[in-house]
Amino acid sequence: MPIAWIPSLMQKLTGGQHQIEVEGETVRQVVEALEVLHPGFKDRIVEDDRIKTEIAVAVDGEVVASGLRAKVGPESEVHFLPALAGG
Amino acid sequence: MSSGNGYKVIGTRPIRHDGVDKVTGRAVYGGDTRLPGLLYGQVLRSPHAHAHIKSIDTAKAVALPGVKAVLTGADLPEAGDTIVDLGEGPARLKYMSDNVLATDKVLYSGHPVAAVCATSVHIAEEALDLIEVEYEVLESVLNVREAMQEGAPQLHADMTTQEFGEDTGKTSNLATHFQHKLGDPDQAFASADVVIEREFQTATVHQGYIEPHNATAMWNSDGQITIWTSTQGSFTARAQTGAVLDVPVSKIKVVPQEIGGGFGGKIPIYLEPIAALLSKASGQPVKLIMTRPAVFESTGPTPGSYVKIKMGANKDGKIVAADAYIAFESGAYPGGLVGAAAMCVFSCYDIADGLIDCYDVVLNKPRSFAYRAPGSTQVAFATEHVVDLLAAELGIDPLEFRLKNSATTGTRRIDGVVYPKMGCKEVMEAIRDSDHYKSAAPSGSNQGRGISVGYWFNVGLQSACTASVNSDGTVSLTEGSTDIGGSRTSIAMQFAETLGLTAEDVKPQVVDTDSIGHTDVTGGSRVTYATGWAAYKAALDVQEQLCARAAQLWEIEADQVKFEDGTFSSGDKSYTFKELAGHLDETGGPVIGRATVNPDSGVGGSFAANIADVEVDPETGKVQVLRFTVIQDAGRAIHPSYVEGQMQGGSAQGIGWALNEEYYYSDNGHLDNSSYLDYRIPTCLDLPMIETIIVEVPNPGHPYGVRGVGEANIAPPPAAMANAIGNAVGVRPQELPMKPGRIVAALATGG
Amino acid sequence: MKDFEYCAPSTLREAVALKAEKGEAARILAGGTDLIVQLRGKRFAPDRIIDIKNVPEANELSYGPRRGLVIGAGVPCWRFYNDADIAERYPGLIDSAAIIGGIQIQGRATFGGNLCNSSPSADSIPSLITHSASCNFAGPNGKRSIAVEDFCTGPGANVLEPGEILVSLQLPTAKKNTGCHYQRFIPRNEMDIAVVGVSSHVVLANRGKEFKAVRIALAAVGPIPIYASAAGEGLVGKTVSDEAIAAAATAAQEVATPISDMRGPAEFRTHLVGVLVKRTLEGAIARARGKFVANAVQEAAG
Amino acid sequence: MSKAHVQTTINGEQTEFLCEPRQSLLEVLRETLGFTGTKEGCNDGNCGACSVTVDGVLIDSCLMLAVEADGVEIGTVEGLATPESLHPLQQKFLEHAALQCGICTPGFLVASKALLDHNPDPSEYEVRHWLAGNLCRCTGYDKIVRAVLDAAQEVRASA
Repeated sequence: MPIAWIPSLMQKLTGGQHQIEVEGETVRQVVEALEVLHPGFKDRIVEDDRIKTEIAVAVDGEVVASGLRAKVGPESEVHFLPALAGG
Repeated sequence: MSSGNGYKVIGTRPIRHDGVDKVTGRAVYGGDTRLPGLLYGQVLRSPHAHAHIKSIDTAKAVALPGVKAVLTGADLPEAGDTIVDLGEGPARLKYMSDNVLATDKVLYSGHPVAAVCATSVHIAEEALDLIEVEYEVLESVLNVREAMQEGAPQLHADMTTQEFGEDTGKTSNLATHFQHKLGDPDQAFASADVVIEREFQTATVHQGYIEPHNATAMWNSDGQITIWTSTQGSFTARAQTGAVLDVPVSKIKVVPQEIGGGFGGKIPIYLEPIAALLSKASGQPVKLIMTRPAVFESTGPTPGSYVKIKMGANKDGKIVAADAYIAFESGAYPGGLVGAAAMCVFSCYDIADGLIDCYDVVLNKPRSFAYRAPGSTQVAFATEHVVDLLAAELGIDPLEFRLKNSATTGTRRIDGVVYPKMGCKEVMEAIRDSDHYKSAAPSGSNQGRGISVGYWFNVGLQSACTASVNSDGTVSLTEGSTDIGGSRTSIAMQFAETLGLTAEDVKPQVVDTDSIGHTDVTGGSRVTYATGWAAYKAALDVQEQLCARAAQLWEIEADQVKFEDGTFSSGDKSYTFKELAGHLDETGGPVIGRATVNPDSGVGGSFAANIADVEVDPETGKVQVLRFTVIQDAGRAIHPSYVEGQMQGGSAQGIGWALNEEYYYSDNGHLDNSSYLDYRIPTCLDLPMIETIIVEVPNPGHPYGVRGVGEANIAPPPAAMANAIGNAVGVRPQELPMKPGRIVAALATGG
Repeated sequence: MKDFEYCAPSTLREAVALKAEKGEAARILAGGTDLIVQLRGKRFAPDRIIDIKNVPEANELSYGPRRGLVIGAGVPCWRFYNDADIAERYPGLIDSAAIIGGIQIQGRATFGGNLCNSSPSADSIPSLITHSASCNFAGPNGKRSIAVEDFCTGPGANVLEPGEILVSLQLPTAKKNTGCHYQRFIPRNEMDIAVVGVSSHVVLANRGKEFKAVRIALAAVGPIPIYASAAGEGLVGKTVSDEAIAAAATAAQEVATPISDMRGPAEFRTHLVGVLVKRTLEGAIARARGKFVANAVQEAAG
Repeated sequence: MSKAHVQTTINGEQTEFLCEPRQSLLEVLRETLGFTGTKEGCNDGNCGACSVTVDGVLIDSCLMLAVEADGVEIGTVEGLATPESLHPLQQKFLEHAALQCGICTPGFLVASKALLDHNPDPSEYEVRHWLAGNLCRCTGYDKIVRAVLDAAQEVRASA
């Protein structure tokens, strides 16, 4: 199962859990699964059915442009990071 | 000509396609735009760092003969409370709009408050003097730690701190707080044999591009707006301008003119909406060129910072724990640069346990924006200093210590991300193997050598290319990435390589937003990577279509045609690319290849390193660079000369940042050094030749292995310089710039 | 910038009449490298600009054994810093001329303009003071001369009457056993304004072992360029030694009254006065003893 | 104010123009005469992007009034190449990749030409000293200095 890494400032929501294994083949499914386990999670990450603009999602170390639709493999790691500006 | 890497074009050094225009003065930059009936605009800027605007009276300016229109913030559409991401990070539209023209408040000295257009630039300037603005001056705050304190003058009454998607509801100058935590840092520090903690400060510095911002606009009576400008991203400029003007992007065409440097600073818009509205009001095209003081006072510098680094290591030389506290000055409005700093702060090392705690803080300086590997330089300065101290404390050679702790493919960073294939260790090994490092360190009195490493993760984003095959066998390649440093050629070379053409056979062209698919900014070291990839895919598209044309001519199936070494063949029949291009009219007409990319994976980060030899004049505190080497992983150097150029340019900027560059504010928040005279970027006479070593650890995520090289090179120089100064005179500065007076003072007090 | 009337008189008489007519509302244009920047910055908004470059007296650059060196107020730096004779006789002057701005600025900038701009940080003024230069004025009431050290009265202010024009600078004949050296401290290697500038001028006696006459002047450490007379006079009659030089450096520091600004903090500037008095005295002594001490142009030429 | 009538020579061609006394040579070259190869970087004499020669002397055209140009000969970047070929400096700048964004390039070329006219065999230090009034933010100057030294050699060889 993919592993979602929980940002430290969101770990209050997950009872201190850093990493949570959840079912899912897309980022959307991972987020929905986290919402079931820890209600309120989705609202922190998603707005208007999109990843919030101030947040970026990385799958296996790479920030994905396709957001909630990005594919997640069975061994994947999903990270939630602050969105970035480049030079 | 062959590069010896198995490629015919990649790795060679052809003359850039836009070169002749640029050495003859014929290339048209934004400021060179000339149109019939052109009017000239000027912007009135706040003399105060923090004030309420009580009233603006433009009547006298309007009455001045020659003045055609006058504009204030009230003329901009009401900006709703929405968050927009227009290619330069997320921002509140209200903030973006207010930064173009202030409405209720000015938040920094130089904040635009009104604009004028007239038949001459001088009349426009005279008109500015006739605009009467009444301000209620407020107390200002200019330092990140002061701005974070309770009771500090507050810039935005309604701004509440965001903590990773959660609104804390607490109003202050603290815009954002977030953390990354890996493992158990407290326990890891407890187990360390040596722990070193230091505090660092860096000044606000500017990108310093030589070409001032400019924009020329024509707002036609049918509502179509054309904007000629120097921008790092024509589509981003279009989107931002559309948002501020509340006009659909389809109504705006941005024509990217040649751009005289950007380094991140020409991603945001400043003058474009003003030029458009002045044109709308006057019915004529309007050109604005920022004055040099305005460029410094009002456009995106990179954040000043306060950084605290704690690192612990074992006796055997392994770094076991690391903590960072990073507070960035985002300027007048919240920014996103501290997030990047968090990803870079310990990026060069394999550390199992750590905490990175980050703060984005508003204060009365211009809104900060990206500057070459934004955020990375500030934190590399801090980390690389502490790494040197740890090595010294443990009695280990600083390079050996870095090699022992190097991050590598598969290393998990403290922000949780696991590295794909990357070249950190290879870059460190290149230090060890370099002529410079192998030569004896300078041994004169007050001379010393320092090393450092740094990182930038690079980005992917969207690019588009189209390629029309000409009947003479050449190809016209159109793309949307504005070319700041030779990227037309590095893109064309990838296209040429794919089709077995020469670089000269491809004619690359940067076109306007109506003529190519959406292409994101020239930034994030992404152009040679992503637009190059689009060119590669467009070449494959051309190849496929040409195979079909050859098949038609030979009356066989397309899959019976193969393409190799620039030749289409089937059995004993063959056409060179050029030969086949001559038969397009008889096989269905023109061939146009096209491709778009928006990579979700495969962006390869780049590491860079420096070796710096310096001499310090202990009486004056002045530091001379005796010898300087820059090493960087390019993945694959498409055009080595321009890769070297990026590395040398980033080095020079980093040396300037290290030694002299800073925003110098008076106590009332006025920028005192808003000129090239007193904002001291390095001159020719301040630098030695800059030696370059290109490391190539190909990026498996790109067809040619490219990693962007534009940015990582600015991260290590200040740290390398500080370490060299420390080794020269025994005092290792913790504050940038390491200017002469500061060095003398440090030597006098022994630290 | 407000528009103005531009006049380019070809005689001194005409120039004086044009200036006298408008007084403060007319400004003199020599090289323009300060004036044009100041007009843009709205420091001045004159009605009339009088370009003196066509006035023969302002274009004079000549040396005579009795008159000494005459530098017309409109003579740009480039015209004299490559002149081997001037470089040999007045090396300290060339030190200054070769570092005012870059090559482009030196193509226009004049010592006369640098003096009339009366900036405390002007690179030419300490050298002119230590060379005992005088300024020649012309005005509606005729001509007069004063010593350069008496010219500046405050930042940007000087003794010129509203109707007067600086025509030329005059330096006494160079004497044997004389050396002069100007150095400034800047954070970069070019293109900066002096954080501190010091010129030292020495006449040596007793086969170069003893100070016969010494003049020291300082830039950027007070409201005007400072003639540190006591620092120089204290050396007269003394044997050339590190101790004597150090005492002069301390004496010069005592008359420096710097401010803190973007170019450096006050205490650093005072410290630099000591460093540069020592270095320029050593340079001046070496030159007085016939040793070669390179100026910026010669340094570039290796 | 009435406009002044100025007669001058630009790149060998006699030219006349009208200007206000407050207009700089840079402004008139660019906006009135269309010589936009001469660039504006700072408008206060500190970047060298507007370098031109006046009677062979290298200057910043932002610090000269256009009215002062009466009767002088002005050289701009547009005058370096012939219809047949680039000037060796231009060619070497291309070969050495001595430009990135290119905005400072015309100023560097004009300044370098003035250097070689004045000193055909400059040392690296002399090149750096001479060009210190020209700022480049992209290249770190390395490739510019190499291009000038290489061009100097070529100019000497063909002299």
